[in-house]
Amino acid sequence: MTSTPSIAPAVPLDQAEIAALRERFPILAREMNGHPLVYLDSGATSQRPIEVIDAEHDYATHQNAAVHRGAHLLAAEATELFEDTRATVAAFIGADERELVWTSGATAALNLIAGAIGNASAGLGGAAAERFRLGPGDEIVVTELEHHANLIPWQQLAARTGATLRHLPVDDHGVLRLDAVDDIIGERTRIIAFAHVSNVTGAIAPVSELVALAERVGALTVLDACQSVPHLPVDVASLGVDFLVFSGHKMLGPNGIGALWGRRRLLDALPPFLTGGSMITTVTIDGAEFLPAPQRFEAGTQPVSQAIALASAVRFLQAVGMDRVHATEAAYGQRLAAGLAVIPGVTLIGPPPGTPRAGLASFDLAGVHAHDVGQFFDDRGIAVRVGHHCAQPLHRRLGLTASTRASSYLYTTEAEIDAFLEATTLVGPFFGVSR
Amino acid sequence: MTSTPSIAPAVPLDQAEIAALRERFPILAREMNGHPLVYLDSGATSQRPIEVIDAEHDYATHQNAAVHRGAHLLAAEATELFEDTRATVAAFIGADERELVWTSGATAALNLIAGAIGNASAGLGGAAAERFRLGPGDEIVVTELEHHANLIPWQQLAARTGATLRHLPVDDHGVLRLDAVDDIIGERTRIIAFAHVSNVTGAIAPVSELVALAERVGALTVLDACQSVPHLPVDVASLGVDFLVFSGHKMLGPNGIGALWGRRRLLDALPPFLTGGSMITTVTIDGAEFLPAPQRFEAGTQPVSQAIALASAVRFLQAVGMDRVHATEAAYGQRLAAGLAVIPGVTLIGPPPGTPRAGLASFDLAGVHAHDVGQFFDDRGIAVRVGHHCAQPLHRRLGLTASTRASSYLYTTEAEIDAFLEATTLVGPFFGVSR
Amino acid sequence: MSGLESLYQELILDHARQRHGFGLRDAPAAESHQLNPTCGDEVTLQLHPGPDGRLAPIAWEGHGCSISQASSSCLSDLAAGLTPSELQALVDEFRTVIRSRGTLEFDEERFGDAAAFSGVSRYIARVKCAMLPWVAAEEAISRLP
Amino acid sequence: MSGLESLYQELILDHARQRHGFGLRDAPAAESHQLNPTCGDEVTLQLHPGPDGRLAPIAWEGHGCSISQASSSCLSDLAAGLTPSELQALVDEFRTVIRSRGTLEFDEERFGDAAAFSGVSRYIARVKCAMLPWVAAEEAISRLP
Ligand SMILES: Cc1ncc(COP(=O)(O)O)c(C=O)c1O
Ligand SMILES: Cc1ncc(COP(=O)(O)O)c(C=O)c1O
Ligand code: FES
Ligand code: FES
Repeated sequence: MTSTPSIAPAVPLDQAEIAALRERFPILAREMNGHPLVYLDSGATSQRPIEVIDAEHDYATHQNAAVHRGAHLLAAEATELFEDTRATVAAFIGADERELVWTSGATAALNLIAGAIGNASAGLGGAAAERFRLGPGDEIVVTELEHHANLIPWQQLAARTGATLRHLPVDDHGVLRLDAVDDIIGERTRIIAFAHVSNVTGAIAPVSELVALAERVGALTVLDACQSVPHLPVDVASLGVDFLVFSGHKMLGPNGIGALWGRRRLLDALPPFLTGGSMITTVTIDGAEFLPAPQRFEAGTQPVSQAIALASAVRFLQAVGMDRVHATEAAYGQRLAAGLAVIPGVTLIGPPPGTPRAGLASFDLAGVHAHDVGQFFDDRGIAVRVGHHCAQPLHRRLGLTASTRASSYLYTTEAEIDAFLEATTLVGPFFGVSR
Repeated sequence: MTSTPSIAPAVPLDQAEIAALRERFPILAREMNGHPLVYLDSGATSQRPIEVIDAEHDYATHQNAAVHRGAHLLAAEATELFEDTRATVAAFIGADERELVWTSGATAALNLIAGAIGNASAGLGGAAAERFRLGPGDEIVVTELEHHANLIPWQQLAARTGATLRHLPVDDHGVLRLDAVDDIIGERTRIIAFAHVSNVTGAIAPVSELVALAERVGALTVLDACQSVPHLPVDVASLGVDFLVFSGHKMLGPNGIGALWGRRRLLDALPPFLTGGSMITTVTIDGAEFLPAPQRFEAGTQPVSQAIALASAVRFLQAVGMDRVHATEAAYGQRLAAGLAVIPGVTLIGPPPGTPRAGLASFDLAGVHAHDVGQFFDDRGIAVRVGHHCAQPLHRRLGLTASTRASSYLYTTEAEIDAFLEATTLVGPFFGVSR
Repeated sequence: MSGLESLYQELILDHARQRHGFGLRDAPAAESHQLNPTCGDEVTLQLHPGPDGRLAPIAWEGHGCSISQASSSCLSDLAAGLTPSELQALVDEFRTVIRSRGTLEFDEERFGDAAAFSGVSRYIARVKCAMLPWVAAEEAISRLP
Repeated sequence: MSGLESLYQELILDHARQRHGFGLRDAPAAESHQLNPTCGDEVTLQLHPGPDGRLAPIAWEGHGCSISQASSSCLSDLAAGLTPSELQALVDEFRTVIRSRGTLEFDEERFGDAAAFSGVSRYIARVKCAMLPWVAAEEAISRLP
């Protein structure tokens, strides 16, 4: 089901290797409420190794300057560092560096695509942009499990252009129903936007099937890779999608940076979204001409120190090996799913134990509200996420307003997974839910 | 002419105080090309004191967590820190914290305003947003000296809505011509967008005159305060504008953060620009309802560590005192202007010596291209900016493609200004420009 | 008392299970609906007239965590027999204490079972939960004819 | 030789002042216009036929820094008497050396005055200046009938 290129089974990290890795993450040594911190909220934001933290610190201390516009050496050095980061991060996803656009995060990247298509639909971008024009009769397809970041921008695009938003439904467990696909995806479909890995269910999307369908009908594909690029080997060439987005802060990097990858001929044809300095060739008071991608989409002062830190995060991940990261977390995902499924009152969301899932699991506990569940965990130093995880439509479909999610990363230990599972068995009794 | 509240003349920092301040900026101790670095490029990006650098480092090392959605203590702590930064930065510009929206920078903030008005014009935002609707016959007014960030977004808005973009011209020195105002601003004017301080000429805009005109015709005012908030005391209440933007990296803060300030009743009526997580109340697959400002405009994971660092930068500036920062730089501006004006072949851009200007000056040197000028300075360790400074229309108006700019900040010394002036006298002879 | 037990006092868990005043009634004097945007939980709350120009127990419906449910339940009891302006005064006091970050305690005489919420004020993330019905009550009061 | 003097060799400053080949002519065999987006400087460059299927000196106009002006001027001289494919080979070599970050030097036999550009390759920010007319020449070659 996964469309990642790693076929040979990689060896998961062993617990001694993980213990050594953890030394690089100072925050993991913290105590919370008198217990050692058990950080199972990496799906929301990951922690940063000292290498990444120091990369940003060193830049600010010794090299900070405005890039791309400088004649002075400080600026030339900063520009070079900055452009090297683009090559590093592009290579990490198998991309050409001219196809990687910096954004402030995945949300900004998805808004960029939807907004630029909106601009094209409003007649901006000239003849080259014609191919992106949407109007009444055209359809945009998402799935029922999308994060709001990959849903509301498309709702807004539909509202602006008169296009119709449709969705692939999920079943009672929150798993995508591919049987419905032929009713939804057809000649009118112009865009299919979906998450590579769901941040709630942990399911891995059938990328190749959806890409094949999109190709058949000539639709563009947009992959929300927020939960895959940090955790699996991702290679844009073999995925076959047209656009892909991810965020730095979920992959050991800092806040304030993310990226859009897009096929070059598409990026060069797309009108810009944000406009301003450093993305133009000629500006008169009445109009402007724009640079090719990626600069065309990078208006204004860029997140330079963040890019430098993100490149450092990428090198950290590469040193560990993404196939091993994935193997480790896949095992945690199974351990979580299997462990949760047998706890009285717990309903596991997403793929059942034994089916592939990423290293995270969400659940509902009958009779206890998710925020009370989360509070119980917090008291024991276990940091999990509770709420709708920015996926209200999915929760509504499952008859929930909120759920509890544990999400792992390469620094998570088996003992932490087990501590979480043990605590889960105690929540119902504490709140007096009889069983 | 300046519309800042400080009337009582503040005492400039003396050189001993500046020497002490410089200790806090590690990068200023660097050598460039065998000379001590003379950093006169703060108008492009400022350097950061160790307090600011460490604030971000400490957050990443000990407190990093996703804000606003956490039941766990780490997230609660991070959320509290994050919300405190909003209060700090809002207070710095005399604003209510509910009126301060985080963005990734000033460019993003200007795009937010223009984009949200574009959305309102496309019918989004319901009845409340009607007041922002633009269409053919409506006019947007900018000035001829705007930075591209405060020009192209308005060009794009005009193109999308059919409104007309007009501009207030400058004279042969690049100074705004207020005599033309009555022909340009009138009943059709809906928006007036202008820079508080020009990043090329250093001139301070006649804010109160333009605000009065806008009020007379019922137009909204948008102030690009990128070069004022870092350098002068700014108080939104006394300025009287409707929206104001600035960037963190120009005010001792990090990359990747900036802010939009807007009047609350306007922000609450404006439809969102970027959409996604953390800015909604209810989302169904077909539509979404949005939180009030500021959250409505803050989609996705926010630049938390950057906000924390920016708040630290603000405290640094407050400890020095913005009136003293301004007094110091105003003196430098005069010294630069007076010094440049007497160098053979030099044409000073902007207000003549003796008239108010910020602590920066740009010039043209007859017969030597600005990039060659910059290279000459660089060889002596002097970092200045050369080029069009993202203000092509202004340069075209002055018959230039590029100019050279020296810009100061609170850590600049008089000796540095003088080293720059001395070097300027040597450029012409080096390039064999006879005089 | 551990942190968790100071937050989830027995009284609170009891009220969360046995929700006093749960169920809306016809013809309220005023009503308010409030949503907690951080979690998506909601409450609809009604003021009904009781004897002597005083209020009947509050009627409400909604879903949410045990803190918000218990808070609604306690509030329903407390409102009974108060005048609207007395209730408003109680809302103001409740807000002051619950936002005090553990520096203030509820007066048991005045707040009865709701005094058990003292422990909540140290949990900043849960203050909104406890406040939810009180904000609704405040809005409903402002809507009274 | 100081850094600055290795960049701005006398030969370069001479060519920048006395620009060989400056001024466009009628009926070029091919033409190209290039813009350096970082500075806004431009060059328009023409290939004109010379004797024996070889090229005449390049004609060009434009504005820019002394590096770009001198580079255009030297290129104009160098092109004279070459076949288009010989010129293309020279473009490729120029690019390799100028992008070498100071690790390669120009062969004086082949590059004549343009060998003075060796110093530029250490100034990454100025490589684009030196390349500007060469990129234009490359495009013009590709447009030859
Ligand atoms: C699947 C998915 N998409 C999009 C996002 C939004 O990412 P960000 O908030 O970093 O912009 C997230 C994370 O919150 C996510 O998990
Ligand atoms: C006057 C002015 N406006 C806007 C900007 C754009 O700011 P940023 O690049 O930080 O978004 C700048 C700085 O480059 C500026 O000087
Ligand atoms: S978590 Fe929703 S009201 Fe408490
Ligand atoms: S600076 Fe423009 S070509 Fe050299």
